[in-house]
Amino acid sequence: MTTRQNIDRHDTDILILGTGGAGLFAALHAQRTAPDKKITIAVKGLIGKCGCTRMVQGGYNVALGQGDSVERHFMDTIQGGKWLPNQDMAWKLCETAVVRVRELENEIGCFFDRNEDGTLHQKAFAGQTFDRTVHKGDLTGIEIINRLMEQVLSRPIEKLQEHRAIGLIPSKDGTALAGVLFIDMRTGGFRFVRAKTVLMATGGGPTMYKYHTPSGDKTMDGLAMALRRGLPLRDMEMVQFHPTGLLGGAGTKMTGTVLEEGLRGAGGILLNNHEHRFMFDVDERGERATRDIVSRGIYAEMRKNNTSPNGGVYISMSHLGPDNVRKKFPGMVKRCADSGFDLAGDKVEVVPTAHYFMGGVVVDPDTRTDLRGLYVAGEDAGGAHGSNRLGGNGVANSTVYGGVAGDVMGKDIQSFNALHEPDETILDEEISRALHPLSRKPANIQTLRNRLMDVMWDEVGVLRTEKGILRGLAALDDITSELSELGVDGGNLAFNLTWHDWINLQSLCEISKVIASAALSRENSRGAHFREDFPESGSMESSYFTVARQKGDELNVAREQVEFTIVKPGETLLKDNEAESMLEAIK
Amino acid sequence: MNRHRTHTLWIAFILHRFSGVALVLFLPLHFYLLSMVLTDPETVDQLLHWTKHPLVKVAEFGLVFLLSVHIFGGLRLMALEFLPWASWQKTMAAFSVAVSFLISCTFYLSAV
Amino acid sequence: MLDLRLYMAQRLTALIMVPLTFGHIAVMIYAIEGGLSAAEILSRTKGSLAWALFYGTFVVAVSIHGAIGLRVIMFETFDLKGRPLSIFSWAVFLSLLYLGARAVYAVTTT
Amino acid sequence: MSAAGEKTKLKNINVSVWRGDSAGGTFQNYAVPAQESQTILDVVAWIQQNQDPTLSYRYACRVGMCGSCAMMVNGQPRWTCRTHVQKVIKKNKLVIAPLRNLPVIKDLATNMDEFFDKWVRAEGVFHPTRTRDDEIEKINPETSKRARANAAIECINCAVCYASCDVVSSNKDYLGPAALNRAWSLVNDVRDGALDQRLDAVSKSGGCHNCHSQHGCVKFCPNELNPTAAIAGLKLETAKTMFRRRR
Ligand SMILES: Cc1cc2nc3c(=O)[nH]c(=O)nc-3n(C[C@H](O)[C@H](O)[C@H](O)COP(=O)(O)OP(=O)(O)OC[C@H]3O[C@@H](n4cnc5c(N)ncnc54)[C@H](O)[C@@H]3O)c2cc1C
Ligand code: HEM
Ligand code: SF4
Ligand code: F3S
Ligand code: FES
Repeated sequence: MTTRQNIDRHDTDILILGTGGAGLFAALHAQRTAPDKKITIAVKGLIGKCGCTRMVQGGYNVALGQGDSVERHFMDTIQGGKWLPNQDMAWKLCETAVVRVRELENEIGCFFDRNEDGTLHQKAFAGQTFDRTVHKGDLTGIEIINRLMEQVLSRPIEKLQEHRAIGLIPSKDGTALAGVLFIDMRTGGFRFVRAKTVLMATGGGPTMYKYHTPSGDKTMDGLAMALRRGLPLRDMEMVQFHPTGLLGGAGTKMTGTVLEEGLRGAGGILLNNHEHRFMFDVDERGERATRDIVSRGIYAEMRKNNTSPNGGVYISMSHLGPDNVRKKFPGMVKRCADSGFDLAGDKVEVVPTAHYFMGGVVVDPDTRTDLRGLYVAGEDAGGAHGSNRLGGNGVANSTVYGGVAGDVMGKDIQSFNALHEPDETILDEEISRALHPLSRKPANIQTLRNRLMDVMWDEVGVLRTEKGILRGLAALDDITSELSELGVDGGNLAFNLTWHDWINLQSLCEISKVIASAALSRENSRGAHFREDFPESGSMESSYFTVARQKGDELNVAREQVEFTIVKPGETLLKDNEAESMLEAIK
Repeated sequence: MNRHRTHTLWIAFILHRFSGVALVLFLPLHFYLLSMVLTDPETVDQLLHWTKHPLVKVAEFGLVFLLSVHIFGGLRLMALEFLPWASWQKTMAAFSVAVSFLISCTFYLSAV
Repeated sequence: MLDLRLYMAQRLTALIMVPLTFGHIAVMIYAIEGGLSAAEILSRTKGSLAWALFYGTFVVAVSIHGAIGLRVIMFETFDLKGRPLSIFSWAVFLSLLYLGARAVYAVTTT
Repeated sequence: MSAAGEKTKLKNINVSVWRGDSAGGTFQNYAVPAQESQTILDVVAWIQQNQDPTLSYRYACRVGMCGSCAMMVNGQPRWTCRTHVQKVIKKNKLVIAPLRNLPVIKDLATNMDEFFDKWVRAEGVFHPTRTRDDEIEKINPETSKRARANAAIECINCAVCYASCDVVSSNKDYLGPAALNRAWSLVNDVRDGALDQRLDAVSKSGGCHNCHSQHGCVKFCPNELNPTAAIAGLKLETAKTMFRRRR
């Protein structure tokens, strides 16, 4: 049996958790800012191959002039987030994206699509007033991550692959972070890595929903670790649903994966089982309404049982001409075909699917947190998007703030002279938490995970009510206590996925409770959060965001006033003569 | 055969390799035979006489076939490597085998 | 186990051999037509500098080409490497060259 | 639930899965309920979740983007998350083994380090000529160089090609199709500043000249890339430099 006496101990200067856009950028920037320091990058999967940045399809938002401006990008972000974003963070996001995209193209080597005149090609995602999304076909994330990965792999950076962070360990006196506890998944052994600065970039990921898009490795580990250390988490009720996830039945992991937004943009229609095109009953823009509205429209049909065999609705493209569809969306058509569906010629079942998590750790615009030595960037950090993230702002956010974190850690570390001794009690606690299931009788974990996903989908999903959320919270308590009685066969801990399934489920349960509690606390409807019992958005001037914090066994959700540090509701940064939307103006 | 190899162009590769080796093994023999022209002309004539035997004919046919398979296969490879990429690789592989067959048939027929 | 130099040598020798082999095959087909004897072969080639050059070039090319070819196979399939591999390659090259040269000498000198 | 769904549910697939680690292993048999929509990855996951919790494998994105899930399926290398069972099943049987040509960590999970080491060794890394303070270079997308770079770029480093190639199995130095394909993309990238370095890198003893154009890489690449053409391009380009530099 592993104990803290025989765990592997390891020291570094700068430790980075996760290799999405945030983690990889942080590594490159930290190395540039502090070339003499030892940098270690630790990740739950293989470097660059796990996480969601790689799954980005649509692209990267950046205002590159010619009629667009940082101000316009910023206003779109604030309006998209329904005035909840931390404005300083949103501003820094929009402003730095301009430099970051040049860095990606000029220094990292990303190969973005061009216009005929040789300039970057940009298109528009829903909710934008300008064609500002830079992309590489519809596989932008693969391009960004592959290029970043090459740069990181070719540098002298220590790599700990298939190392899963399970606990943030504070210093003895509790004033700073001492290091991070890992499971080396390949051997099943524990490893404690001390570091002077740690970036957490584990990428959130709302995979506690029955239908979800993120990669399988993302299970809210980072936020759960932060919660256990008592760090404040904001906007935790804000889960973004993508309206069209592929629905292939419960037996396939393809279920929940994204069918891209462009399908609806190009004229794809949504039908229920009676062949009725229902979206126009809900919104005059029909299928082209924003993500949240379409998701709610589909969800309402599902409630009325107007559903396809697997319980969703249909997307139909064939009226646009199968060959045309095949030509325009080769990737999507091939993906559907590989899993047995004919997108070009037939209807395909779809369902809303949990896509992105706006909530996260409270940080300042320099990625610093309340705990000295801990930095958070990317989807793990809350604030930049408020109640809703614009398509294309996700990868901009992770790359911008990952880079910021690398720079800031590189600078801060110059004054952090010594490594801290860890609080051994907490280290012990975290180890025994991970070992807990090995002493219980093995049973099926997936069944319980499915129950969690059903509960969250039904009670804390696209449409919410107080009653439902309370039911959800009660069910979460049951699931949590059942989990603690559920065991895992610990005969061989090397690459023991079932053990990790158990730990994943624990992280998901912990954060699900916070989502539900925050959703209960927000008694209005903003962006991704919709309360049927409070359908109004409330006044923008008195906008608040939720802050959740765990003290001992108690979870506390407070409301904090949004500070309009740059622009107030009703105002705009756009000049008087500027059109509200440049999309129409150009066309 | 391993299932990752069951495709035309892998078979073309192994045919090229096999024919190459066969040629290298045959050549010393051939050279040796020729040099006997100087040292031992009678044996040469005897041997050449022996080549009238049908079995030897078939063997010769095989050899010429391998030689031309190797040449055309080699030309195909060099075309692939040095000329602009074309998508006729499989056709070319089949073509070179066919032409080789033709040539060796001619050789065989003219020999009997 | 090819680097650029060996690769180029293999390809260049192959290109050189193409016309030579075609020529040889053509001659053979023609020769066989009339039934072949040692004397007949010799009467054609003896004393001909052209034939000496023709076959000489072929022998040099094929020795290089074949030696490199076998070298690759010995490395890939029989895991021969380092010095033994070099020795093997040279041995193949030299024996082919020796046997080939003897053959050319035999059929072209008077 | 559709009637068809009910019917197929009754059937079981015979699945043989390789179990073991770097020290060796054997195949183990499982019966997995058939579903209408079911990928090889689903089959493997079902076994781990419902029948044998000790089974190890790797995946992340589950939609063919990350290249983590490749395995040998009935003897052929495949991305398992995008391979429908119906497409590969033979006589109701599946044989699933770890990807060829890479060391096994456990069961179906391989160690991909050498694959990525070679990627870097082939100079599959961009070398900038501009900085973040410069304008983004204007590049006409229609130029032939750009088109060539583009044709080779959508690689997900899944190592399926690497597993299909017999030169990789017999020559442990050989950089392999994916790394060389990446190098070729960069050779055609006008923004890159390390052409000579890269051509040298792919001309060493494990370089592009070892490729025998077996085409397994082309046949199995799930993204329909053409590493053979890329490698042929490198061979020609390096051959040209040999004359140009007159060594
Ligand atoms: C299908 C899909 C499509 C998307 N499309 C777009 C788009 O078009 N435009 C856009 O802007 N945004 C898009 N997004 C959102 C975008 O991908 C994310 O916002 C962003 O990439 C998050 O980056 P990140 O670095 O924070 O996290 P990620 O890229 O998710 O990386 C997280 C990393 O942390 C690792 N990790 C997790 N837990 C642990 C642990 N316990 N220990 C160690 N490591 C751990 C993971 O393995 C991974 O390497 C999309 C998301 C998805 C899922
Ligand atoms: C006359 C025209 C010939 C041409 C065009 C030719 C072409 C080639 C080419 C292109 C290769 C490289 C194959 C690869 O890299 O996979 C090759 C390999 C080889 N050649 Fe030839 N060749 C010719 C004649 C010969 C002859 C006469 C011999 C016999 C001595 C021979 C023996 C070999 C061998 C043994 C190989 C190695 C096979 C391998 O690596 O798989 N070749 N040839
Ligand atoms: S070239 Fe194709 S098969 Fe090879 S790693 Fe890239 S995507 Fe996979
Ligand atoms: S399979 Fe291998 S031999 Fe060359 S053509 Fe592809 S790299
Ligand atoms: S799991 Fe990502 S490619 Fe299969």
